[in-house]
Amino acid sequence: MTTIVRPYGDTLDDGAVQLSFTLPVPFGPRGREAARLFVEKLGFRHAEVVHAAPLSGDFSFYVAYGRTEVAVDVDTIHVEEATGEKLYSMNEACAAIREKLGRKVVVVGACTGFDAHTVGIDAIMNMKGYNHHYGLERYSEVEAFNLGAQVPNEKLIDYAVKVNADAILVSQIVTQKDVHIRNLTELIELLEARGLRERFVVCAGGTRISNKLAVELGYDGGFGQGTYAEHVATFLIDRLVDKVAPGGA
Amino acid sequence: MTTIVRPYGDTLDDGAVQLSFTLPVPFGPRGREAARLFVEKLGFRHAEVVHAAPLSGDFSFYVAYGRTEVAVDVDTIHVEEATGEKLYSMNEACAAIREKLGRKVVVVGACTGFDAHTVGIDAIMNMKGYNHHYGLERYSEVEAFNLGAQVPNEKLIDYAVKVNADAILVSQIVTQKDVHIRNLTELIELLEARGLRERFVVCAGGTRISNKLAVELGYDGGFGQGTYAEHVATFLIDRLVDKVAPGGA
Amino acid sequence: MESRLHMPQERIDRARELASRIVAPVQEFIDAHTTVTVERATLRLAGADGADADGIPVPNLVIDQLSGRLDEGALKFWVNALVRTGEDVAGLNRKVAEGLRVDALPLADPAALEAKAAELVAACTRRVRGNRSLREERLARYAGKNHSPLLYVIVATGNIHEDVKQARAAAEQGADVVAVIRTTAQSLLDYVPYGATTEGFGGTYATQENFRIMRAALDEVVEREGRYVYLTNYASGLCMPEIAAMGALERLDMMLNDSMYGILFRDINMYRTFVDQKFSRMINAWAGVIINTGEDNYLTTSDAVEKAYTVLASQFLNERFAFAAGLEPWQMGLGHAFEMDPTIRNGFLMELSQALMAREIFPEAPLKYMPPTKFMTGDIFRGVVQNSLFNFVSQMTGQGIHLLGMLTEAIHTPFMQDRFLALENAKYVMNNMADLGAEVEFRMDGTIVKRAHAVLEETVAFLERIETTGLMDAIAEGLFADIRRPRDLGKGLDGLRKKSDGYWNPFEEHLHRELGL
Amino acid sequence: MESRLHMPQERIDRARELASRIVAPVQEFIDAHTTVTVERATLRLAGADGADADGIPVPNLVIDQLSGRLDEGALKFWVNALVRTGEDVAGLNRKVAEGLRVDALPLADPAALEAKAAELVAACTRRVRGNRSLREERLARYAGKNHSPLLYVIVATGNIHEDVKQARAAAEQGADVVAVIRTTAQSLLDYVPYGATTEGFGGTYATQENFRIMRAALDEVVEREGRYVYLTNYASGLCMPEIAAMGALERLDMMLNDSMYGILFRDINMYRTFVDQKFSRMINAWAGVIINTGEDNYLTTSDAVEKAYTVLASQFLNERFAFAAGLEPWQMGLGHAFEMDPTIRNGFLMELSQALMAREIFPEAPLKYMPPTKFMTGDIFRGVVQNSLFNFVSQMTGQGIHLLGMLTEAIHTPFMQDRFLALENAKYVMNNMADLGAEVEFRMDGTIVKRAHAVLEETVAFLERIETTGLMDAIAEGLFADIRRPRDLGKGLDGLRKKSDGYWNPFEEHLHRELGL
Ligand code: B12
Ligand code: B12
Ligand SMILES: Cc1ncc(COP(=O)(O)O)c(C=O)c1O
Ligand SMILES: Cc1ncc(COP(=O)(O)O)c(C=O)c1O
Repeated sequence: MTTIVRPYGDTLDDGAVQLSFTLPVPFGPRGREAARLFVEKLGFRHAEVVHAAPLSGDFSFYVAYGRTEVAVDVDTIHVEEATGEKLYSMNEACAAIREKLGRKVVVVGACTGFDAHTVGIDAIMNMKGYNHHYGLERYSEVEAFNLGAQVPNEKLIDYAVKVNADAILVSQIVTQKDVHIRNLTELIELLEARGLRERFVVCAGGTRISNKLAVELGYDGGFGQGTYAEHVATFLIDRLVDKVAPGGA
Repeated sequence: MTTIVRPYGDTLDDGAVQLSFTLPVPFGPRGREAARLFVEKLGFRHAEVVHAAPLSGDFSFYVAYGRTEVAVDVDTIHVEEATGEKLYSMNEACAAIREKLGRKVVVVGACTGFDAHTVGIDAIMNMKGYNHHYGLERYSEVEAFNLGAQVPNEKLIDYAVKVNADAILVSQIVTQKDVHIRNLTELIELLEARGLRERFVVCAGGTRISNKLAVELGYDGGFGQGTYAEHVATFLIDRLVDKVAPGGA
Repeated sequence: MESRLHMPQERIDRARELASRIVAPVQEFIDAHTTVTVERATLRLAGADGADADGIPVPNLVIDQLSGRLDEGALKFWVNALVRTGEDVAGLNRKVAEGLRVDALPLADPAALEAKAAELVAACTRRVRGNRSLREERLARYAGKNHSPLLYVIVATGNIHEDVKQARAAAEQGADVVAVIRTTAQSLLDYVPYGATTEGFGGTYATQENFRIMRAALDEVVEREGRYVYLTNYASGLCMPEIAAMGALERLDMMLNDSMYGILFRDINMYRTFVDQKFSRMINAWAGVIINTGEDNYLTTSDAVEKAYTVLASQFLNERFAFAAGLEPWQMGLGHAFEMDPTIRNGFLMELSQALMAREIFPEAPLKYMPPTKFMTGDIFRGVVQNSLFNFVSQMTGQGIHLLGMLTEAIHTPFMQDRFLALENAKYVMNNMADLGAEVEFRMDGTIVKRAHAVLEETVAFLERIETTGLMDAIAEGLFADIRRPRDLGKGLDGLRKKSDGYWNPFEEHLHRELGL
Repeated sequence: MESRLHMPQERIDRARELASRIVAPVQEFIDAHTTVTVERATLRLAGADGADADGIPVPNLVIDQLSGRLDEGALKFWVNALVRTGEDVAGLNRKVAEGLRVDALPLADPAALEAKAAELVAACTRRVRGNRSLREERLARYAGKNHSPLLYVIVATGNIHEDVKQARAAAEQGADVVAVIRTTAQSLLDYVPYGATTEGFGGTYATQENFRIMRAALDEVVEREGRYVYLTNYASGLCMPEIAAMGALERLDMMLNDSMYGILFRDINMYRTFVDQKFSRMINAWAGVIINTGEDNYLTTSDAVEKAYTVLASQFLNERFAFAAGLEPWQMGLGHAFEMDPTIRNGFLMELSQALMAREIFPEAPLKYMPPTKFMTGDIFRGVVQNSLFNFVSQMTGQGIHLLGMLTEAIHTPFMQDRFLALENAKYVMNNMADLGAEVEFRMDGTIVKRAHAVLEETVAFLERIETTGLMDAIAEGLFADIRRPRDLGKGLDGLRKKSDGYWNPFEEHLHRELGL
């Protein structure tokens, strides 16, 4: 089946989209026309520049609305989130660990590289958690080590080995110039170089991280905005159980 | 020469553009991915959906940023505005009329069809004008008749014939479903059918009118946002002088 | 509520007294006249509906047959036709659509007519009362679920089915009121189109079927969300009473209904509008509908700083006309607007002042506060800021009905996302500074207090001038919105009739009784 | 200005007294110590500059040679090298970059060293005084042209040449202050890179050449627009005094400089930061620079409603440390922020309360007010509204330095258009409600007044606890921002030295004299 969809303004398939952008062109009729042409070139018919303003001698700003025939087929879209709809609550997770693994799960987390945005990893790991969802430290069956900010990948791996961790959690918030991609890739390469990749379940998280991206980069799972400890716990339990009894349990 | 330009975020040629749109798809990971794919299909690499929200069971809203290679060559852009940079002031316009035409210029204006947005045409024609620019009624060498709102094209032509007008000014503000195009086209067709097209200088104006559009529709000139009576007077004088002494004066 | 602006009550009383003196002579004129649409509205209340093969509505077909005898009231002929043909209302509608001439049937015994009319009035009353009590019941059941002020959005796709999607989404997002904007120029049609419509410009035709479709769609959301959603449409134009009648029958909750809007902003003849608004307002009053007046239009046409007094003056006049039509204060959604040039230094203080002034002068009215429109531009981001300040003032001054500003106001009628963003803006701002108004006091010598006093003074002076001139001549001379509307020009004058001595309208009589007029 | 919040002066005085008692013992520690960066800063003031082939800066080369003898002060060896080699400063920079070891040269006669040092101090003083008077002259010439509060934007492309384009555009659009944000983690480098740079993440390297390039670019705009544009950079980190020195030499006008930020938010050792901040602040004070403290960081890390008192407490401590370094009140850009969850009912009232409280408690300080960041999301349209309310509060409470909120805060470092839209938002709101603050009064029993009193009370209690514990132990125990920083951990501790009795630093002596310390 195919379900072709287009943007919707006020009539099905009108293809209405709002855009704004800056052009390195002085403000004036020429700039305005350049902006219109640019929007047309993106595949919009009926490109309308509804606002133009000078930003400086050489730059000008535009707001435009356009209508396009470009469409996507939503039936071909398959998005795998790290977890399904069904999540363990904290108590369920602990029960599942006791029952299915029979030992505590050890988790090491950090905000790596030069990234110092700890609020995200803290939200997942710290006692008090986030938005009334407790963090992993509060899980009786989880031993959680949060190494904090700006931890080099090397050091994180060393620590994980030291405490014999089941899982490594990495947070990356700064994404400018794709620094997060570089940093996340480096961790996987280091693990592989040291023959440790299979030893841990490795997860990445952050505002701009998706499961898709993380998996592409060689992680077991990825977690973006709106993640709570429950998501991570659910994912880890499933993976760890799978490691013990592949495919089954 | 060619001067290729792309949108600019914070680095030359980064091609950064902001978009927002609605998809007729329920809110959720699939919708988000559909939004991302849609932006990619428009020719953006690095399409990022930075915000998603449910609008109702079947619709969801997205804010995205993308980077594109799509560019325009500004050197090939030639925009003809109705007037150049140089405008007559009210006094200069009146002097020019006296000197070059030797008689008063008669102008008839209206907001035609079902359009009742008179503020725009009033801004051009009424005594008090707009933004401290007097309207045509105040020009001692112009006789201005403002027929107001919702004037049928027929009636406007009849009136222009009756007062022996030099120019007809039409305002069209409502543009939904291109009603302005239909209405503006009808006026030109009526004039042609009655063999009157060459008798008048015919101008269109309105928020979404450009000189380009008006000329395409068979008008002598078109005027958009930010027009003052000086623009119209300058344009009319040039055209009328040209009619008297084509190419010269 | 104690006055935060220290408004002089004596000047307010003076303004009300002037309004009453200005309206009185107009009211006399009104009571002596009827119009084609008053008659058609009466027929509609009596059940006339449908259209012929050319789309001419049944009420118009009837009126057209009667033009010479309209001064007797059209209902007589309709009731007579029912009696003579023995048809029920639906059957007669069909017959008339097929060409039956009601004026050709000999008149039956007056007592038979009276009896039949009483039946029709009773049937209509049952329906309207049913609507009214259903609304009251739902409002009571879901009390406290609506926002205060009520968040009001418009839909205007031109297609009733798209409108439904948009309205549903808005209602789910928290809108309390949905208004279906009419297509450009419907107000100049001297008939109300029939059936569901999908083609409009800048709005959707107001038809009874469209009303029904939207009411049903919103009622679904009402039950699902557990919050009443008010439905609004526009009475104004050449068919004020008819649309009011349709609104009463289909449970609309609010209607745009201004005593002078059609005259000034649609060039409708003043006699016609004055007569029409009275009848339409009586119907609104009876149906428990909240009217929305159109003072905002003064400010989109003229300057909001200079012409603020015209708004207040118009509110006093609208209030007076409303009382005369039996509306209660809680039904008077008197209009005003946030329309000052945003570049004015301290313009916000003046807006705040005026909104609070209106609040204090009309303490019981659910004031309808209109958003920035004229100074909205294609800069949607600045537009969002303008709307925030508007939301702020509205909450701070306790407005009743808050029409949401759209970031795309200068561009197109709202997209679904525009409305969503508007609701989000309002809900955030109004919740975040909810009780600010209750905590602040204003200095006596400041702009806020002084501006309100000055506007009231100008209003009183303006009303004095109108009283001297007479309302009709004042309109003719262009005292309102700089627009001159001579008495005998404008659309729809030919639809005016002086009532004959034998004028018979049992619905009008019923309304008078019910409203205690 | 009379107190609008009726703050109890006695409690404010008590807080100041506590701050002074808390800071005193730390100050004693500071005065007995120096650090590698204090020494490098001294060298820089004396003219040390440039880098070797590997990019190691000359000041670092010198320090590395001296590590064992740093407790005597590095300047001695530098001055000695000048005397011994007969080179001028530029020549010596070149030689050191090529490998000259200054520690290898036998020490010259102390009088010769004193004389040479006096020359260097005089040269440096001429330059810094020149900068200072140029700034003062321009500010006087263009008096009244800046906004109040000063509108402050950041640029952070990572490339100084792109930064220049962005800064210029912003300045042309009305920005009063341009801050060049540093690349991620520069604050953890124990050296300052050399030369113009084009590669940074989330910011651009702070280098002296970058300072110079940006200053020159902004000065062009200053003359063209007839308005002074303040240039800002970050002193904080492992090189506080060096960057302050560079700022003094290149006429920066503001510098981020907090007495504890590095400890808490960058895990820099506390001894190191305390010593560094003092020397860097003396330089700032001397150069007429306005410091910006970092209290906003408490609220991005912890909850803004619960932890408001940590902000006020930190302001009192920053003020005390600032006085101790010779800063005048007009140089104290004490920080605070608009960081409450936007969904809080009446959150706006609390924000308003706190902003006004800070204003009343530090009446002479040009308070630096930070925009919403933590609760900004990818919903740029709601972001615009959050920024509007922030702009509103700032204007209403008379803040000094207003850091503009970006609609894309949750997405990327600002695009050129983001900054434009932010300026447009602020200019519109602040002009439109310019004098609102002067017209309103707050009820004694309302949220606004009560919240301010409550926060002050909590602050006094918190300061009492710190006083009992001692500042260093309080930090170690995690009393600030729930972050524990033990005394002997953290970066940069190895760069700390106890001053020997023979410690010689004529620049420090000069600063003490000039600042009357
Ligand atoms: C708070 C903050 C700071 C604080 C950080 C304090 C702290 N202790 O963390 C301070 C002030 C120190 C700071 C500094 C900087 N910041 Co900052 N900061 C922010 C801000 C405002 C909020 C981030 C936040 O806390 N969000 C709340 C948390 C809960 O959300 P989250 O991180 O997304 O986490 C959730 C999920 O992503 C997920 N998650 C996250 N990590 C992980 C890990 C795992 C394993 C899992 C399962 C899930 C998970 O779960 C969390 C809960 O749901 C953002 C802007 C914004 N509004 O997003 C900028 C922002 C992230 N910062 C930015 C920048 C550039 C910086 C600096 C580099 C600026 C500079 N040059 O000085 C510095 C340097 C810091 C550094 N070395 O990394 C940019 C990044 C731009 C980009 N896209 O690259 C942003 C977007 C601001 C901007 N527009 O410029 N910042
Ligand atoms: C004021 C206003 C009204 C007032 C008009 C009062 C009046 N006397 O004019 C009232 C309230 C009556 C009104 C009603 C309606 N309006 Co209206 N209205 C506006 C509003 C807010 C401002 C327009 C305005 O006055 N701008 C100021 C003037 C000075 O600008 P201007 O018209 O562009 O004129 C300048 C230039 O364009 C040019 N120009 C214009 N005409 C001409 C002619 C010539 C010859 C020349 C040379 C130059 C020229 O010069 C002028 C000066 O620089 C706009 C939204 C907006 N902010 O733009 C909506 C808007 C135009 N209205 C709109 C709509 C849909 C309606 C209605 C149809 C709604 C309805 N269904 O009821 C009605 C019906 C009116 C009708 N029959 O036409 C839509 C149009 C959507 C679209 N793109 O089609 C808009 C954009 C609002 C919206 N977002 O929905 N409206
Ligand atoms: C009172 C009133 N009626 C009606 C309308 C719009 O009606 P129309 O354009 O259909 O005449 C308005 C619009 O502003 C109004 O204020
Ligand atoms: C006082 C202070 N210094 C410095 C910074 C940022 O510095 P960096 O990330 O370079 O340490 C901040 C940022 O918020 C700050 O508040």
